[in-house]
Amino acid sequence: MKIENKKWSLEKFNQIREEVLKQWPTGQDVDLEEAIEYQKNIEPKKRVTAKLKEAKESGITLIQPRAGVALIDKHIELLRFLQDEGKADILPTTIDSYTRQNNYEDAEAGIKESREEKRSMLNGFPAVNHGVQGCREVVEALASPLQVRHGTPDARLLAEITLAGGFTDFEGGGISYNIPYAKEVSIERTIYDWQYVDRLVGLYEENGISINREPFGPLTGTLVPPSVSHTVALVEGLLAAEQGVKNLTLGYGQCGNLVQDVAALESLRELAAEYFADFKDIMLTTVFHQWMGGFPQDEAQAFAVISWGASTAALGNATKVITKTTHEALGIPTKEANAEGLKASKQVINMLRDQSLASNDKLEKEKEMIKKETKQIMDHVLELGKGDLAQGVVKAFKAGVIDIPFAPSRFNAGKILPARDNEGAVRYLDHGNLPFTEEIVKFHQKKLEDRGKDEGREASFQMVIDDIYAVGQGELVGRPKKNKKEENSCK
Amino acid sequence: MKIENKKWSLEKFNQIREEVLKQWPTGQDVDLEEAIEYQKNIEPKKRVTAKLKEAKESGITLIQPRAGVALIDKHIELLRFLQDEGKADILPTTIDSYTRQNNYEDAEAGIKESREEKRSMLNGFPAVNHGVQGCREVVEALASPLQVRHGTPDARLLAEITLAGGFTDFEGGGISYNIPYAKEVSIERTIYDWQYVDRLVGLYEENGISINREPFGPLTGTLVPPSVSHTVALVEGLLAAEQGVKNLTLGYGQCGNLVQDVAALESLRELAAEYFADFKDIMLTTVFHQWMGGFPQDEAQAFAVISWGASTAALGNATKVITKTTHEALGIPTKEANAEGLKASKQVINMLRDQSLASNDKLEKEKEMIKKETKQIMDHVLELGKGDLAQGVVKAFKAGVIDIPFAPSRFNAGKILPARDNEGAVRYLDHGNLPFTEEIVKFHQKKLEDRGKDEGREASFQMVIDDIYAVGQGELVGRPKKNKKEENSCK
Amino acid sequence: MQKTKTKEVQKTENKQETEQKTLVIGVIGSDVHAVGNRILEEAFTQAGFNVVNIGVLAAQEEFINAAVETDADVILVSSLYGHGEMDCKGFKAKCVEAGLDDVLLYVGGNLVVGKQDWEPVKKKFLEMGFDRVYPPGTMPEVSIADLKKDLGLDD
Amino acid sequence: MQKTKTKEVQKTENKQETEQKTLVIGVIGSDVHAVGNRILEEAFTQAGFNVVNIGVLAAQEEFINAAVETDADVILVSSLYGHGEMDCKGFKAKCVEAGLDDVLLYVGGNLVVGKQDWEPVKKKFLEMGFDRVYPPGTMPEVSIADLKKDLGLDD
Repeated sequence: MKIENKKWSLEKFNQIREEVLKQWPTGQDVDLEEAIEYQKNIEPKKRVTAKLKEAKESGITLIQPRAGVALIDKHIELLRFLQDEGKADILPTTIDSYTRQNNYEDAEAGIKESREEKRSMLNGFPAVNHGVQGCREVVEALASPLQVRHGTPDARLLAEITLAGGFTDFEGGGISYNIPYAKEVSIERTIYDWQYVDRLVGLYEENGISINREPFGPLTGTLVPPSVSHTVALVEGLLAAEQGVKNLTLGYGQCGNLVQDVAALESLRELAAEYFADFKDIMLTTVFHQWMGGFPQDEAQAFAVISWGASTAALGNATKVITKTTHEALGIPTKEANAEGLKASKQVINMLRDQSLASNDKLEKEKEMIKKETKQIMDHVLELGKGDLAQGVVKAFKAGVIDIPFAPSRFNAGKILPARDNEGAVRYLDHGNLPFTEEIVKFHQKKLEDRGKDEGREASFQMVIDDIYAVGQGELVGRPKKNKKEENSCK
Repeated sequence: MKIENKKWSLEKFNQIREEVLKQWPTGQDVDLEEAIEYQKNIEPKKRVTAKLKEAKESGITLIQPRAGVALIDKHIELLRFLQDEGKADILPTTIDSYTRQNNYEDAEAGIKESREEKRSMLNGFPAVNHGVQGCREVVEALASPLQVRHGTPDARLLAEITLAGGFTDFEGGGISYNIPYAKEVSIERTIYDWQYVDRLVGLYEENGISINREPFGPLTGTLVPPSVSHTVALVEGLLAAEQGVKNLTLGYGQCGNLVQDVAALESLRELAAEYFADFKDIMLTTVFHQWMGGFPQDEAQAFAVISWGASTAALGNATKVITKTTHEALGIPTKEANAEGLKASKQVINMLRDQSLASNDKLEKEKEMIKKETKQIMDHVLELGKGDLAQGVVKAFKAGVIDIPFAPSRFNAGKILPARDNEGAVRYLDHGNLPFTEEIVKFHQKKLEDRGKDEGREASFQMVIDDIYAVGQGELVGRPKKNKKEENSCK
Repeated sequence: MQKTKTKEVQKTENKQETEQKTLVIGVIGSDVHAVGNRILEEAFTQAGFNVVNIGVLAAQEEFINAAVETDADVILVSSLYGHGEMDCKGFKAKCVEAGLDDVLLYVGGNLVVGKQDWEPVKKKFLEMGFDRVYPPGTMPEVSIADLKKDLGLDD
Repeated sequence: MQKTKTKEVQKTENKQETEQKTLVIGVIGSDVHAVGNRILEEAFTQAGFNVVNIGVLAAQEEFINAAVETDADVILVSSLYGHGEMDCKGFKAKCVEAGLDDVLLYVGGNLVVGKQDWEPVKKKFLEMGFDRVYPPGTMPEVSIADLKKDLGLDD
């Protein structure tokens, strides 16, 4: 398969489309012309794009949860609760894991079992199985706009059905929904399949229907350095824009250090302004994901993690924040716990609405480093692709020039190793083959050496493990146990 | 009564002491020599001073709740829960409101009714009625150090009994426990009575027993500008130091704007270092009070307010934070809710342990203004007292040179009116008779005009009311309703 | 909107022409919460009432004396510190004794120590002779609406 | 501490001299949670086991094939995404069919969708033929201790 970053012809699109719609019987119900008419009748306040635009202009941060269950009526009940009780600004529809693997048979079994067991046996809404009409039932039952959230490497049929079903926002991308979500799917394959999704969105746009697209920012959600996720966000955004996407929300997952997180949000906006300068009529917004790593089991402590995430989103002026719940450590939350995460987040966001983190030397330094790192990777990717971004990305993954920590995919080099520095910012313990200059490498080395000195140990994989468990155990930086005991005893 | 800021003679102290110990029968059980021997046997880890010292040196923030019930066994049960489940670093004993008014008869009735009704009919622990042995029962049952927290204008007998009872920290002062807590008690009276308390603490110190003293920082807890509470903290600290107090924790109550709150904590430390320069062997620490105003009734929202308070305490490097609970809007919390407030706070504090708010122009400007304001008031107070701080304070209250907003006392001028600016910082809408220079007055005026413009209204008492209700209703700045509706509709 | 005026409304309107309704407000017992008290004063005054504010730390007798002296129509008792139950005992009887049988008694705030179900608390205070009982967090608008209704004032 | 060695312990020690115990680990079904899997691999290896990691998105058959090929002593199944109950159905029977009757079966993670009491969940998986069932948030140390106990290894 030879891919390139070039807008697909309608002919090519339609040829593949025929196959896509045959992947599951419900595909036959998708009629693009009818779908466009249907979308035209959705009022602006039920469109994600309109909501994002207003939030961006008035400088507020919207809140959105994750949620999805197997059956249509239960899913509506759940979302209505999050809308009315949780006051979610944007509603999600999280897709179940079988659908994400295009395993519609198991999804169908899950629907059946859910009916029998009278509880959801699926961890999300199997939108493909429910089909266009099922999606429309959901959309029509709610007053707020809806986004599809998933983790599907091949999301072509899912996009066809949900967009025809009235959803106005579609998460994912050829990197962010492959490398963290699949083991055996090549990067060529997913970039190709996501060009299809983006071309579909482009077709809607060309017909006057604005659909938002959101590359999945947090990737593996585990100590991902900002320059890694920024690179993926920019790449996926640029690939999408080429196919005609006009509304993009670029994402970033909280690392936990306030200065680094605000620097990440600000640098993401600034990098995007630069990289998308040629796309004049594009709307760029940002989404901040509350802590994606392990959560404390205790609900009061979980509330603290949620609130701190909301604080950072507000101080960093994200357009939207994805909220977590106090059941995070225990699995999929009840609707009550989900609404509580929303309410806590909203309280913080409203209280901090008029506040930002003021510029200072540390913040500027962080921004400078993130931007330099991201540009060095981006330059190299384009170089590898001889100017073609899509080809560059494939080669970059092969060479480890883009590399995502802790990803399951065998198409990911998996050579980089991140760890926290002494203030909790995520640094490169091993930068693998990322094409960084000496300045960058030394910056990170120095930061980790400082921590190592403080803890009386070498920076190693054990430090990384300690960091991964830390938040769940009530800390940000995973200090060695000996050190911890001393601290406890002298309190 | 002629008061002056001069260390009391032992003779004067002992003369008054005789009367004090007669105020209620339990006073007769206080034997200072025996008490000193008892205190000598309390191990360092059960002394607040030792705990504060270690926290200050290692740069961590301790957590402490408020709690107190009528009966000894129930009080022990409550504190043990907060110690073991809530992991409180310092335990409180909050005194009931009858005891605060020296109304020991009603406190006695409350103890009796509590036994009969099998629930606490008092909002705190009536330490005077329980006497020295009752206090020792509590102290001995717990592994963590204990502080007395109250709001008692005349706390002489309370101090005698609780310090003899093994408490190692005593909150309050002649201003902070009068003006916000009494209607008809003169400032001369309370300064005099608190000189007694401080002299008593001084006597313990002279006998090798370190006792901590903590002026009550938040005052009325309602839109108190930092320079007002800083002035009171410095004045009470200086009066205490004169009587021989060696360990002082100066307090500040969260206003809600991060920059202002961190500036308040930093300027408090810097002002204290300056004003206490002559007292060489004094230990100065700080305490930050989580939001003292109206809370949201919703518990998730309350968790957010608590967590934001803890975040500010950590970023501002307070030595201690007083935690709130999710039952705040509903009255006195259950022990479970109290422990949850502690756990949420600890999670944030641990996560932010290694982070601070970096210096920036806004922060420096805030600090500069708070310090200028405080010094202008302090200078004028000393001038009024012709060099004597105690006499100056009495005259300052008469003249409104020290003035506490929303205080019940008729000895307070009540002329100043605070309101939030457009970023939520507390400013002087009316500075009354505070002796501010033109520069200061204009600074505040400008800030409030900016907000007024934004809201299309004049700054007025209505703005103040809106601000008082705001946090309880999920905002920090109380915007006019019209404005709010528009914001809602355009979301 | 046209409607037939009831006798009561007619009477009220006449009364309104000649006099404002008088409210005695205060915070009972050893309670020093002054902020809400000040806001209530402002809100009730803005709503057109004659407000007699006896402030915080007010004994039952102070409420009653102020009501007698000012010929008050309503006494509004606030209690924010949890001792309300003890502080309000026998209040109604003392009012009756002082000839204030017709004076409306409102009470509101954090009336008991600890988190409790609201309905039993409300019932208890109604049984103690109060005409209106408000939970924590009640906005002034609510009591103003009740006052107008109970006093037969046109809104 | 001196103690009489049981036959079992003696046998184990002999076995230890000649071979490491082999564990097959993986994340079952359509689950892609890779982080914990990588940490378990590291922790079990450090604890002295021979770890065969079949990674995420692993079918029942992959676990069984890997166990047969490597003559494994234990299969440890992780499931973090709530579908564990569906994904593990019939696993024990398939193991028996493949001649893995004696292989220990451990399972752990967020095994069901939604917040549920742990005891019924544990019971269900024990009935499904698993020897050990771990709740969310279990630290590697816990399963390492159990492995040593169940395999009769001296700590």
